Amino acid sequence: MLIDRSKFSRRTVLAGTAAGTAVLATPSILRAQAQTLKIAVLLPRSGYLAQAGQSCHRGALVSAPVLADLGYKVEMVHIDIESNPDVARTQAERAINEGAHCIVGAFDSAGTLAIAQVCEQRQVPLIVNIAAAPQLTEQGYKFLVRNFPTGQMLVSGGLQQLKTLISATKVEPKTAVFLHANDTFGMAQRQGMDKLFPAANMPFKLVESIAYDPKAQDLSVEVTKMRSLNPDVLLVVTRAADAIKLIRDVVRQKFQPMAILSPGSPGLYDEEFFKALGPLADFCAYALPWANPKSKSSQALEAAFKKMQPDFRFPIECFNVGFTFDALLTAADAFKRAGSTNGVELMKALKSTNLVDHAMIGPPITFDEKGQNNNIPAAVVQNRGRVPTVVLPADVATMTPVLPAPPWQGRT
Amino acid sequence: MSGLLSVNGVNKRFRGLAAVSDVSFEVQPGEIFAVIGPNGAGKTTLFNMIAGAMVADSGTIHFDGRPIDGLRADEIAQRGIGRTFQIVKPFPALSVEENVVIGALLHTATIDEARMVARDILQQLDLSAKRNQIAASLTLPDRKRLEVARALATKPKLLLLDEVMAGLRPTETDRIVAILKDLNRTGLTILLIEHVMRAVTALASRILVLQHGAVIAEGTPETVLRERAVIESYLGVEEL
Amino acid sequence: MTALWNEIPRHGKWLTALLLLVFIAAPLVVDRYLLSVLVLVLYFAYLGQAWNLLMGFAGQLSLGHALYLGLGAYTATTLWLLFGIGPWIGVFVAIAVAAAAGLIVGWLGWRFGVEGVYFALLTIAFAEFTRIGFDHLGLTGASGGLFLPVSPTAHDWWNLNGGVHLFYYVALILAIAATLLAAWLRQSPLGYRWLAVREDPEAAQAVGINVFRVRMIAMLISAGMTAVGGVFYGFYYRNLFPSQIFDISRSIELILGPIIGGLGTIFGPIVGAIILTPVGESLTTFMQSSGLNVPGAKSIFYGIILMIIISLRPSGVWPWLAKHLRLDRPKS
Amino acid sequence: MTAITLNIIVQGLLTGLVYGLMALGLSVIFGVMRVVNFAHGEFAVVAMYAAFILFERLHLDPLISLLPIAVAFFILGYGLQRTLINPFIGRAEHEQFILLVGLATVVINVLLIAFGPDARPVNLSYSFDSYDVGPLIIDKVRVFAALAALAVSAALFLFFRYTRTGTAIRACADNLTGAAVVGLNVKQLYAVTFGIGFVCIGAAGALMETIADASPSLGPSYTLMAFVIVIIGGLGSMAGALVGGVLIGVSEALAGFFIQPSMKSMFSFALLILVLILRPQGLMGRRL
Repeated sequence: MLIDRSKFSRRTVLAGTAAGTAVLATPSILRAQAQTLKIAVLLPRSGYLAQAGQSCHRGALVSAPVLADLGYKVEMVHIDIESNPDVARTQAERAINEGAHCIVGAFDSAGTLAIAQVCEQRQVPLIVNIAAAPQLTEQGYKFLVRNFPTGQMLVSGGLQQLKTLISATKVEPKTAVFLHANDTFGMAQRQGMDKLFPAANMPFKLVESIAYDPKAQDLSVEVTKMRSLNPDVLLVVTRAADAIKLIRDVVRQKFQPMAILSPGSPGLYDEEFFKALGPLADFCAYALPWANPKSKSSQALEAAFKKMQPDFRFPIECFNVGFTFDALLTAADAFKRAGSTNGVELMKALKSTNLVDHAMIGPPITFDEKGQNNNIPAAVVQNRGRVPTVVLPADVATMTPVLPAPPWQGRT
Repeated sequence: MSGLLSVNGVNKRFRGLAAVSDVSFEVQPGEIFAVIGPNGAGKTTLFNMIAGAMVADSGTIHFDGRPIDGLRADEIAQRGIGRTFQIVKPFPALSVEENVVIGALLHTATIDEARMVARDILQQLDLSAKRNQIAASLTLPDRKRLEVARALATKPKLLLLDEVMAGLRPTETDRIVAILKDLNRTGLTILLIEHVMRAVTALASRILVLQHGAVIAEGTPETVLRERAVIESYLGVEEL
Repeated sequence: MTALWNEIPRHGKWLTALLLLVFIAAPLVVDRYLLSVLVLVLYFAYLGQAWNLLMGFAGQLSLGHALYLGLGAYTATTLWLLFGIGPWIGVFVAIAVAAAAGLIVGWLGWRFGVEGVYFALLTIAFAEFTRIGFDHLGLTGASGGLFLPVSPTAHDWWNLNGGVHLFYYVALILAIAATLLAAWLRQSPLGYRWLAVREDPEAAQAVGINVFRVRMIAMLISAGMTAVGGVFYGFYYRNLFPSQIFDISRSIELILGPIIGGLGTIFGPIVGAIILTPVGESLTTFMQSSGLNVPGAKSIFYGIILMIIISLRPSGVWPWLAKHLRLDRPKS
Repeated sequence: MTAITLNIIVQGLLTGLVYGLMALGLSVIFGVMRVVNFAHGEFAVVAMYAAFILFERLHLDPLISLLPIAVAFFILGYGLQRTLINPFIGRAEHEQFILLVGLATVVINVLLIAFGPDARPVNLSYSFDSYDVGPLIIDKVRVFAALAALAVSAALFLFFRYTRTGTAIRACADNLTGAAVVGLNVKQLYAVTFGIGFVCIGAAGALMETIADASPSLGPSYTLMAFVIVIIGGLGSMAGALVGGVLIGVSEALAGFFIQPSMKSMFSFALLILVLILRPQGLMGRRL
């Protein structure tokens, strides 16, 4: 009896393990004659990057019908990586096991790098939608392409565009202070600034660079510090929630710079930014790659977005949505040309990408031998009437830029 | 200063209140020395100072000819003073044997050796049958004996016993008394704080009486227990 | 050690051998996804053992082990990146650095009588302090991160560079070694002293145990072992960010396993890791296949599972499991 | 320069008072029950969302809605203690820790699902106003929030000092066995204490909503901040929590201004380490 019982329990344990394995293991899929490209979209939709991750996710959702209309045969699997590289890594493995032919993702650098490891070993292409750490394309990955600028490219394009903005609006700022979040993205921008600003020949002088802790509860000290330096221009690299705190304290402290500009970072145009600040959000300007209001794909995307995501505004989300769409489009296009879902062949096709019509402003998408697209120009976008509006370059602009920003007090 | 333990002019105050004032005495090797006195007389404070759990404000304590005041409790234990606690402190989640093994580790190099020592001591204290029980599951008398066993396992020259008989039934008290007598015969010096006079008179060769932190009498049981001050302050409320 | 093995009942030996065999043979059988999950299981089992030495044996609650993890990871990767010193040598420097940090935390805490919850919060403070420090340390790329080059074709194990199999077996060896070390320490005089100090510091002192020293040794070993886990992490992921590796959530995730598995036991950390990591993964899979694919839903279930386990099995799953499998030590 | 320094000190002081009120809840709960509420900040964020909803739906200023929120939080705290926390009273710290970490995880992710990841602001008519006091510029919301925090703290102080229940709770904290012996219903009092701790969280959360914007990811950093403050001030000391809050507010502000803003919380942690070593019971705590 005793022996029986122990045997029984041993067997149950084994059975339990087997059941556990069965839950984890998934049917392997015949890949050979796939007619559609199966793309796993890995994004941080919960955890501390949830806001951007969910925005990109909406981009992936609305891309599906647009790609279908364009005649691409793709199927997407959406996976949440919880802002956690461990999850990113195992989920990438799982997605590939379940038959994903390529992966699109993953908004931030840490998660993207974890996925890149897996893709590299399994020879499955990773098409980066958004992630700015320059090392992504410098570390030596052979199964990775990125249609997104590095921190340095963002800054270099940003400074160039800001220069045009200043000359176009005929303001004459003398000094500027640079404020950035001390996180991966902010640091990449800072390094770009340190390197590029001295040679950029900007019309104003950089008085000081200030880093702030993205986990800080408020920014009033930071603003006081800037106010004491009294620059004409605030150059900022922030996340959305911080941008709100920043502008609020700038207004409260009656600090009136000529312009609040971002040399290539998001943060000044999220929906929460507009909701919190109302008219005070207007006239902030940022030099960023942007959805091309005059491109066909972009218009199709906007139409689909309006239909499928009525609670959200396309002009606000078009940065995340556009880059995610372009990444998916790049993958779908490569599949069409390769005629195969084989990773090596897909990768070959990806490297020879030459996509003329895409959502974001700029010349055709191409990649260098490291997998980086070096031709992603920035546009100048300014908040006008609570809508991010392209104001430069003139050929894609829908309004002309206005600077200096009108005083805070007069706004209604 | 020929004694094994000599306490000289020790003082301890808590927030201005004298807990122990100017206490001096000597414990000779091989004797059983008892400290008695009413509650709050400063017995446990005195004990804690000897054992290193508290530091005296002034005065000196010598053990085996060397000063021990200011040493930490573990250093004093290493010098050869073992102690029990008034409120027992076994290692609750460990077995009875493991409790004693830990004591024995003070002077043994390996667990096997310590286990041998522990088993001997458990045998001596009638705890062998319970050696695999978890200490937390023991009854109070057993726990008290476990305390003694653990202290003995450190092979002390001097054993400090803080009210090991309190709360025990007379038969249990007699058993511990017998055990302590046995131990004393093998050469162990014992300093005990006790309320149970039955045990004190049966064991002690000399008695020190404390009241309000000060010594009011010292000597053999016969002489001390006849002193008026002692009877008035203490024995009047306590039955002989 | 042999005595320890002999103490395990017969069917327990079979089970242990079987478990070992399963883990050794796993790469031949399971697919890459499961293997990557198993790497995490072993990694957390290893870290759980390291943390369990300090908390389960010596009774000191550390909520800041990310400090040693991060220091280990950064030390070894920086040595390799900047000075070409390989991880197999760098790991010793990493151990030394983390152990030194552990000694500082322990010394500052215990010398001044900081214990219990206060000590736990002190460990958090040190980890956070160091995180912000590394956010500003230019040598390691500050908040921008530290990156190791990737050469996917190279399989040079001596530089800890290779495929999932290499890391799987490294993690397996680490987990087994940590378990053996923990078992050996548990049966050593030091282990007994740890337990004494955990159970009652005052009584431990009264039997001649130097409480401070014994705790410091636990901290030294625990921090050093955790640093080795950090080195593994650094070379497995090949990139490090202070905000990730030093984050308080790292400290928390590595202590869940041993607590859920069974604090102060040898197999608890392993059981905890075997339960928690797959539960997390299964939840993700389940959420996706059931259409409940709402971000955050998985974490809600995970949180509820934690609460249920700690309510039903406060001393962990392993003691309960051992009893039902008749693997607990025989009461003679 | 001095005017700016003074301005920074005043701002830090005002913010610190609100932080102090939040930490007060943690302190009260620990002081009485010896439970460290590791889900503290997460519940503060729940209160921020409550203030947000009441503003959106009923246009209630958080300075007013903090009253109903505090009441609701009392009930929430009371209920939580009765159901979830009570079995864990007196259990090992790590068990309480796992329970509350699990709870915190649930709370954060329920908020994420319910409200999404975006920050949710309350736009008051005076959100952007400030007072000019000589050369100083002081935010209106901060002044109001700090005053409200002081008022709530004062009310709690009076409650503990002058009401029967308050006295009984203090008795439980001082001597649990004694309290049980004289016939106090400890279980009931514990639930009330937890409720009062939650009143602090609720009120502080509502006030925080006027200064910051609700978002699920704020939770852990608030928890951490409350710990730092309470340890510095002294776990279990009411005045200590406020003093700790002000100290952290002011020292972070000064460190941020004179050294480097991104390193300002490093100074809080350094201060915490210093206090733990030099005075482990905290600045105003009783001996350990």
